[in-house]
Amino acid sequence: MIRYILIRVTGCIITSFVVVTIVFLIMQYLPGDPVHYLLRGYESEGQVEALRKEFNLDKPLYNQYYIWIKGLLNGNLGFSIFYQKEISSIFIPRFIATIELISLSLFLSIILGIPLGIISAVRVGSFEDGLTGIISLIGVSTPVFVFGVILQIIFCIYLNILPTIGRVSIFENIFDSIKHLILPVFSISLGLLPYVIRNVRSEMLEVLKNDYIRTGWAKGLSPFKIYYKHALRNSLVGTIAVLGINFGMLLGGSVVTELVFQWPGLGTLFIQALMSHDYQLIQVLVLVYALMFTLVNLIVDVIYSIIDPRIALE
Amino acid sequence: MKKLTLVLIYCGIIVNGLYANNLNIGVQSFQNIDPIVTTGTDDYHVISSIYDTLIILENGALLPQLATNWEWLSEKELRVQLRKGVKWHNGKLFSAEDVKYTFDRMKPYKTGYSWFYKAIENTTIINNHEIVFRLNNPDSQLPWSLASVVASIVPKLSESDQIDFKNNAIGTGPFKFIEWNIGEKLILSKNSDYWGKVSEIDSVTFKPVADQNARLLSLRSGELDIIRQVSPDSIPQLRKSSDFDVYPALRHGSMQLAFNFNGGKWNKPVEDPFKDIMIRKAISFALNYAELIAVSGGLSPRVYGPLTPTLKGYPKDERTVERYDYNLELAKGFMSLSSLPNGFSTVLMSPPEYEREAVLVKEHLKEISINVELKVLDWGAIIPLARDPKVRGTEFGMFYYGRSSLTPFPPGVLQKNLSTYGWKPNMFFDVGFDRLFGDVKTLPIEEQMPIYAAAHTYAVDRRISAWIYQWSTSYGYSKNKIDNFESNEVWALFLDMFRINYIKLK
Amino acid sequence: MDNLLDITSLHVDFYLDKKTIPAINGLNLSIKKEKTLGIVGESGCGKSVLALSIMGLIPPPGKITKGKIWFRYNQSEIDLVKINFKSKLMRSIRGNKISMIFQEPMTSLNPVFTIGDQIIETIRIHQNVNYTVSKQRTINILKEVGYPEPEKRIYDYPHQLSGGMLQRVMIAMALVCKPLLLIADEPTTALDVTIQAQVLRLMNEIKKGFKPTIMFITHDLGVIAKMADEVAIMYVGEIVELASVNEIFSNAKHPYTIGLLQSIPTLNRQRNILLNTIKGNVPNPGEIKYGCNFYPRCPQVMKKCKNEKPKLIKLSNKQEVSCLLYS
Amino acid sequence: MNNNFLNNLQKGFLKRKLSLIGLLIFSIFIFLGIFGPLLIPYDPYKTEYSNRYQLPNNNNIFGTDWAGRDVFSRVLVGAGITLKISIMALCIGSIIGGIIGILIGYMKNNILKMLVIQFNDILLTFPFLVLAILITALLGSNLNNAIIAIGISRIPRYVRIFCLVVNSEKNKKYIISATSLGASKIRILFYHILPNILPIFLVNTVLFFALTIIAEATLSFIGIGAQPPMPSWGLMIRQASENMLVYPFGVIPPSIAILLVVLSANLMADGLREFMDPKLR
Repeated sequence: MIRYILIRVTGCIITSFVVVTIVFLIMQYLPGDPVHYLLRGYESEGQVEALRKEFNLDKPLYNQYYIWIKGLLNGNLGFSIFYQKEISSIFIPRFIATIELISLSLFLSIILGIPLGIISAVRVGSFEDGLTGIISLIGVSTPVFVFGVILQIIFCIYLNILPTIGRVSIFENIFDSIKHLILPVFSISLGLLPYVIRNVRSEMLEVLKNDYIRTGWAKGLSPFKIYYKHALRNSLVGTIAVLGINFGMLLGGSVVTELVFQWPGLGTLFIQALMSHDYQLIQVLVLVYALMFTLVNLIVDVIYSIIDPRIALE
Repeated sequence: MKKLTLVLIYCGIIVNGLYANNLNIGVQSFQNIDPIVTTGTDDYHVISSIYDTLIILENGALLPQLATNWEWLSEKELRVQLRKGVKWHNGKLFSAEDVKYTFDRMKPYKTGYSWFYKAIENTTIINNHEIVFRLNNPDSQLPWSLASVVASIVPKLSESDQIDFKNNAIGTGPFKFIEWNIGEKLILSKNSDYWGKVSEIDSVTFKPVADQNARLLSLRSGELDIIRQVSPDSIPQLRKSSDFDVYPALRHGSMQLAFNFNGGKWNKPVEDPFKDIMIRKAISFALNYAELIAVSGGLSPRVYGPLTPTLKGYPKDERTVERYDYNLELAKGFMSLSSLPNGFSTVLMSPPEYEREAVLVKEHLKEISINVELKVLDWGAIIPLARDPKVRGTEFGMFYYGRSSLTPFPPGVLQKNLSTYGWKPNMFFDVGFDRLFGDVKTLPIEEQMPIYAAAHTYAVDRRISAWIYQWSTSYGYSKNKIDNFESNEVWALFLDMFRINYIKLK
Repeated sequence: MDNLLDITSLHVDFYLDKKTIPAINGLNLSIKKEKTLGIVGESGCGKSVLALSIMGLIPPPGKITKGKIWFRYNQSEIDLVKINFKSKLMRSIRGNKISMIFQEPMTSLNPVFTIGDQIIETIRIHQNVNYTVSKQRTINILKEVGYPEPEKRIYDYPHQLSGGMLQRVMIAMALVCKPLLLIADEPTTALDVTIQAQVLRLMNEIKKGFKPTIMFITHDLGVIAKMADEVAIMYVGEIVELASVNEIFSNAKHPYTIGLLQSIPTLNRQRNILLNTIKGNVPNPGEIKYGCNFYPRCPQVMKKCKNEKPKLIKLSNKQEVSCLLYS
Repeated sequence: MNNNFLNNLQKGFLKRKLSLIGLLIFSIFIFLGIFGPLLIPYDPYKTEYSNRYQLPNNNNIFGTDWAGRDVFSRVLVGAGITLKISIMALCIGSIIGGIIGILIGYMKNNILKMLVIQFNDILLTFPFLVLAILITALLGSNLNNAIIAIGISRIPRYVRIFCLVVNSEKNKKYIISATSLGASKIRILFYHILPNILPIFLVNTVLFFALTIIAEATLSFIGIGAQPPMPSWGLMIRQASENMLVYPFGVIPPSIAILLVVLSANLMADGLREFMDPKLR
């Protein structure tokens, strides 16, 4: 187990280095120039060149790469040209914000998704089943930002009961921070929920066919125990796998949602960085996204082996 | 128990948030708050309220601030007397040392707009309250330059209590820096022992909100009291409403459709259509300026040339400058006289913020059979296209953008349009102007004026660009909280800023 | 009345896309206390359906359409058909008063829980005792079914055990609440011969032990001989002969029973004689509309068999048969 | 337990009906995509400033946008654009990805195969959307680049799927027997393996079609996809949402359009799954 995790972690690290390199190479060919974005043309003779020199933009590729990697290894994420700051100082609060958003959405879609999935699996073909099916179909078919915009129109323009945008830290004012969280979290979950429901449903349908479910009935177990203890635990493996795969989708969705709701997270930072051609910042962000994805999938694998003893991690 | 106390603290915060008269201002985004590093207008709002400048400019006139008075010793020497008894936010006394430090740290004039003070060779301290600026060549505009926020005076701190001016600030200004959570908010609070008029606002909270609608919605819901850049189409209804109003802060510059005299690779038969003044005139008459202004929010006055009435040197007699307005017949007439009577196709480049106006321009030019392809690029991508000697503007034929002058004097604007200096959105060169602007600053102010006027007329007559409206920034604010805005029209860096301590609350 | 279970005119139908198939039609049966009733029949004759209908676990699209299943315990009698299969009452009976051993030990245990948990669970839903007690009981019962070193190995997962072991666990789980009726649905078919023997021995010990009433379903007359007191021969959802073991093996009456008996391989038979079988094969339920289900295959078929349906008639107090030969 | 028969019947029926509806909507979409430009009542680019922000009326069925352009015409033309985008991105993604995947999968296990698979897995660790955004930014933001970006960022998943499938296929008994009968590699690939992976290809293609439409809309929404004044649905939503305070209705038509098309694609995918074995992925 431990050995397996170690192997995987080293795998992650290697992966991330390859990612770093890819990203770095990509960056070098991004059109546009951070310095120009910074000055918007209000520049003096030679100022641009001077700045490019200062930010090492004039150095040859391998040199820049070396500098950057060296920085990373010393735990220095690099320097954001747009903010004119150490990236680490910008990055951490944004990271926390995004994690807050993503984890809550994940939590919500699991909390809602599993019971709904089970219900529609148990009452296959019933009205509830049909309804859930159609809803989740619509959920799958709607771009996240459309959810966002429509939610804004309903709750902020017409009803005017929720704040449109922004974030309030929990340690500042719990009620406010929750109010700010509701819409973004919902619009992300709406995108993810269908996948959870559909998967739980199909897995459940498979599992419920098994003999040990019949044994469960024969033992005199209550339906609740049957579905939520015996069947669910067996069907979770597949569900978690899907969550692991769709985590990427979740991340992507979070970028757009953050944009719609002006959530001060990595997504907004990422777009800002792209717009301002802030190379090092983009590199760091993409790297982080890739890392998050890999790590989550590692965690997923570990959870497997906990849920299902038959899966041995070697 | 701990939780409970926390909750109590929150409640405390909320309550005094309700009763203290603090101001919530919605801006686009912050970079950093170092006066000589940043280039973002939003940052300068913060800077201008934390720091003081030596001189301040109000409604076109220079007034003393940290400097009590100033005089030219020679063409190249300006002596400045400093105000006594001014305290920094950290309690230390303000002295000539700080001024010297401020201008020394600008060298080598690389970062931000510090190049603005290239003319300053060094500063010598006469005594604690007197300092002399020595210039490497005469610049009669220096006092005006000193009035810019970029020249905000920062304290000279001892090694022990150094701070990073990018994330933190100690000034002499009407507001103290409290805290800044990146991406969330930046808080200032009143400096009660300000040497000048103490503001009636207790604290100011800036919230960066990139999205226009979001800003507007939060203004409506009362989360914000002032917002920068109201989304244009909502301006009319906001003005109608009884609780809100919009204030157009005019900039020292005009929106223009610049023509690329270099031509481009797409129109082979004739090398570069925009060398033909007939075509330029045709276009200038084909644009429906009313629509363009309306789409931009309908607040900006129409201008006909590079100079705006707010700039020094704007022609005294407006009749000397030709006026051109939407007139399709005329446009078609000019087109038929031009070298390309059956039209041509070209590329129009525009930064994202003017996307919609660019779309309209495209449609207008269709009328005179000019087929326009739109290219919406951000500044970081546009400028290389315009300045890179290899490309030299062959990527685009027209460029829809706005320039504003960093001083009340127009050289910047004019040079961008007319001389070889710097990067050129329109590849028009006239060496004469180079010579002219080379030493214009050395002349005494009043002698500069006619030159500017002449340049203005020249540009308009030749239609170097089609000028559209005076560039402005719209500020939405809630009438219930704020008395009126006009009183705050203060020169800072661009004209489209205001000083928070001038705001009158209800 | 010493019958633990009385099944009267039970009909179970399966609804498939178009037609409905009568898996069991009009079956009457009663099981005496503390006796072992063997139920024999070829696969697909409705043995398992009978068992499941007692448990109230007929899988969809199956359904009990008519009939009653009277179950008597502590001076009360309940009709199991009436009760909803999810109802509390039914749950308190299942696994507690009536419990069942299934054919496939490999798949009949939940792979993601330890066998210990699964038995303990059974105890704790039926009797309110705390964890430690129920764990102790589990260990005891596992000892009784001859499960090696239960103290340690109750933490094993099903996939770590052999078929025989799993079947022992199943039996333990079935017996742990001391049920009145134990239904064993072909408990040995999935196991290889040596293990079969062990399991059968175990069952016999259990019989001697705390005398439960057992309903032993199999297709193997040999097994029946070892286990049962009474035997019911089933053919296409009906009971064709019901008699005590000795009667069946000494003088079977129904041609089908006779056929079955003749098809048992025995050691003391000369090599050259072929093992004789019943000609033809089992008709699908509901295929034969009129008359005796068996007539197409019956060696002694008569004219009336084709259109007259035989009833179960009592020959002696030990033997009932449904065949027109004896009416 | 009880009326289960009815339930099943209803379910089966419902399912089939749904995927039929999907097919219907989808074919309408294709039709409009091809012939839309012939059906439009107005020039979708013609601005008429005086008549902006009109709610639906007799002249403009879907109303007009910020520049007074007829939204109905724009949505119709948008269908064409969306169709074009999706097909092109599909071609890039599925063909390149498919070919690589099949070849790699069919390849004998060797170091090259391992490397390719490893690299592919690394690419898979980029979230699809993030990758698409990145590549678009790299190529310079306009529609064609967006298409290419979407296509490229889909390749890894295709490679993954096909690699796995072909791998499992080629080790099946019938292939082995075919080889032992001396069938050539090519023949096996085309006569035995491809027919068997066709269903998977189909389902994935349909799903990816849906995904593409969403991705394009998203890129345009962020502002790095289609360039104005092109009536791409995503761009329309963005511009509408910019003015949603003045004219909220503007968001509805393009959103509905996207929703319907993607929905129909998903319905069809479900239908296809129904007919083929459920354990596709």
